[in-house]
Amino acid sequence: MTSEALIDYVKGLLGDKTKWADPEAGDNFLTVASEDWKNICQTLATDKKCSLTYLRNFTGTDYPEDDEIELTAHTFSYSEKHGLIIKTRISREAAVCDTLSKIWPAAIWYEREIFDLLGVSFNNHPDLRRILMPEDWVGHPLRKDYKQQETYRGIPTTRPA
Amino acid sequence: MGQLAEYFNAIGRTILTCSDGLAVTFSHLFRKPITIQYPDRTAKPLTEMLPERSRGILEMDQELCTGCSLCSKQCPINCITIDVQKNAETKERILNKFVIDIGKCMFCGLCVEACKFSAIRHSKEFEGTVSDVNRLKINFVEQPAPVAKPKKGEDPVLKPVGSIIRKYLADQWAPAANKSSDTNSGGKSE
Amino acid sequence: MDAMVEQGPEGSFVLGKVDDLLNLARKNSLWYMLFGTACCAIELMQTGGPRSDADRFGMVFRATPRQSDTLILAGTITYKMASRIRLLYEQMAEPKYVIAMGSCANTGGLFQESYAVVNGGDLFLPVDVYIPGCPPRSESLIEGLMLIQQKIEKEPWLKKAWTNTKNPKDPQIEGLL
Amino acid sequence: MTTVIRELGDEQRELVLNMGPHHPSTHGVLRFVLHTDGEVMRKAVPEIGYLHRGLEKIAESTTYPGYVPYTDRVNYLEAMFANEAFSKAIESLSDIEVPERAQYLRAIAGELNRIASHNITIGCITMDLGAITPFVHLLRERETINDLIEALCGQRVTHHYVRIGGVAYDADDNWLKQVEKFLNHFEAIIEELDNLIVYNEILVKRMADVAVITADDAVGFGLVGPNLRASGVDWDLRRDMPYGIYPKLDFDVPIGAGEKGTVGDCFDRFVVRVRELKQSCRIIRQCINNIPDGDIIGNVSRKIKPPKGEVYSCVEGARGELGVYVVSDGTEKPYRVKWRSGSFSAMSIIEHISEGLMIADLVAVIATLDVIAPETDR
Repeated sequence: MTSEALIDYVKGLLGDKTKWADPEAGDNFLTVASEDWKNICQTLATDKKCSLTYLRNFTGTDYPEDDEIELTAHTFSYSEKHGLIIKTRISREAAVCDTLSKIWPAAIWYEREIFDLLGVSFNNHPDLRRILMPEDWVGHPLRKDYKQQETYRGIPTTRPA
Repeated sequence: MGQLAEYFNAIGRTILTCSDGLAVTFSHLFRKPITIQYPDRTAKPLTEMLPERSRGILEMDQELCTGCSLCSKQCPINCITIDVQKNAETKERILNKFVIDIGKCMFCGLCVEACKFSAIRHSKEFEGTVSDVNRLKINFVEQPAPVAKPKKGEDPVLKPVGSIIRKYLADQWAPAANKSSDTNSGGKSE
Repeated sequence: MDAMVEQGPEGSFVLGKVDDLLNLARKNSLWYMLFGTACCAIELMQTGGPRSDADRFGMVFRATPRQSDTLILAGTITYKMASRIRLLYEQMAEPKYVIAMGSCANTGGLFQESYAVVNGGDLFLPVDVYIPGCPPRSESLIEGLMLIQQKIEKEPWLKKAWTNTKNPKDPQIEGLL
Repeated sequence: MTTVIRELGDEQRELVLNMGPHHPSTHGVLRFVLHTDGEVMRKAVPEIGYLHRGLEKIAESTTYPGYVPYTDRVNYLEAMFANEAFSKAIESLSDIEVPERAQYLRAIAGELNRIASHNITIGCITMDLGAITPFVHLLRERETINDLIEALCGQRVTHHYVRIGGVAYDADDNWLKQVEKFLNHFEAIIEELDNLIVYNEILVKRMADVAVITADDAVGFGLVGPNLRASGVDWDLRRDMPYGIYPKLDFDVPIGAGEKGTVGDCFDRFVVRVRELKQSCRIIRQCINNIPDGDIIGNVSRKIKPPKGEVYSCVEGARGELGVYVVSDGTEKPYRVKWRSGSFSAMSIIEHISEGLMIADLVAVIATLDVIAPETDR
């Protein structure tokens, strides 16, 4: 399917649950509410015509001005050769979202990474713990207001002059 | 019975395929060796055998530097520190300090591409091992002097590649002259 | 006996000649640990490879810390890794030497601003020589290893072992392991 | 972590073993926690992050051209591709045209890099399974490529060659001739490799039918590149979502056929990589024959300020899709950069397929999945 055809099809499939970005600005993603996040992903992944079976990339971006964290999932279909970007926004303080790991197993590790670096926790995740940083690390580094601790286990984090 | 036959077949195949491999290995006895006998048994020093664009340790020619600090602005990791002061009487700009932290440098070449006066460049030197990491902070200004003022259309006179950096890295076991080379006298006076 | 050992600034008359003999043997069998953390590990592999052939100097890689004399910090060291490296270092038998290879191990290099990278191997290990480069060529690494050989040659090792001198460069960090 | 015996009740127990982060066959600093019952594994849990260097956070404080040398370190075995992916992202964000000669040079340098990377991979697979000779032979070939690349761009491992808008240095005819000479030599080495190791019976027995990954699993866990193709999914970004000058080139995409066992086993993953070497040689030859004259870098200002927006751009690296997601807020510095790498997904599948494997087989799995620490951790 071409990208326009896919967008039209998804619009028909999901109805008014989605909010589309400004196509004139060249954006081609759809934004969904965080409550519908899991169900819509499930629909898109299992729908015969979409069959977005491949989770290409899944990441989060911190927007402190809006007090929100944006989750972005790039999905793709090998059989249909089309891709779709799905986004949702959740608040920074109560950063909780539904897990996608039942839909795409690849999301297990992507979600662990988002949990580690951005501090978003995922409901019903099979194995939610830090993945890149040590277990006793303080803070979530990819948040924009992150400040590093001065020493870690006795090693200074800045080089003494 | 079939299993037993397969067992011996597998042994046979193993011996056959291994001897195929051994034949390849054996043929290497008659090929030209490719080891470069660094450091002393090469026809000429290795630095002369390196390709033209090879990015070795950075060096700076004080006679060409105009103190414009384009290089330090381009450096993504701020490993170049330049100190230029204006003499109040003569209105001349004096280059006090030009420190490159080789121990931090990532040899990307962005500073060299930024320099319009060919003052900073990559030498081909790669032998820079030292016993004190502070010695890798190299101050290329031995005596504070007025900055260069190149005339338009005139080609700069380049020193041979590597001739400047070599003396700074000569004695590998020497300690750093000054604990922190952030002071003005932070050169490697030897 | 202790008095005899203590004599003289350069070593003692008893242990001096034995030292020379031991140093000759140690110098020519400098076994380094096959341990790379990042980009420099590729050059470390090439050093053992056919072009550079570090075996010419008796430098052979060993896979276990128990058999190796030299720890080469080949690459970026993260905080998560630092305690592991210290553990490996403690497992090596004396006498042991540490080489910081490349900018990351020297000072943290290009990752100095990063939240996850240790700003230099000397913050938690006694580093003997520092090799500049990002990554250094395999020949640079051989030069670094040859410097360690020079160091071994002059070292009054037996005296050090006898008097149980601690390495003054060693930054002992509580709670790292 | 010390070795412990866990009681599971009903007189069942399992041994929890630690493997890595310093282990001769874990390709850099990877760590596994093995839950074993004797020699057979219940599961192997990968622990990563020992080389997490915060490359994504650093991007937020450097300029766009200043971040390009950092991309070399995303995967030091295939630095060219990371350069290219990032440059491609910025080019599509700010509509920069890349001259044709630069695209050819990118392809030549990239495929040379792919050969160099596969050399290490194939060598490591054989070394992990006990054969050291092929590794040494392939290191020798890699040195020649390193020399060629050093002559082209000045560094052996971290090239910093592909820049935003083109490439950094031009290649002269002499260099192209040297590459051709190397290809003549290397194509004979590939044939030799078949004799030396590929069909060696011991190697085949170690890898055939071990750790089969089905096509569904491979897609679900997001495997890419040779790992995906070995499972029978016919997908190559160079052919199916063409970029650069790849649409003009003629090459085959080797996929796993279950030559010695099942489709998607370790042997398929190994042999797909060996076959790719030949295709890379073919691509380079075509590029050398057709390379046009012209500029090597497009019209790029010193300060690059892409307009507000976001982009996901990916290239087919040696480990498959190497993608980068860049969010720009209209300033000189990226707002967010995220790397999507093949090794990260390849690591995540290990826990799923490890049940019932022998410990020695795990080494084969790690080696043939070609996981490498900088890509998993970034």
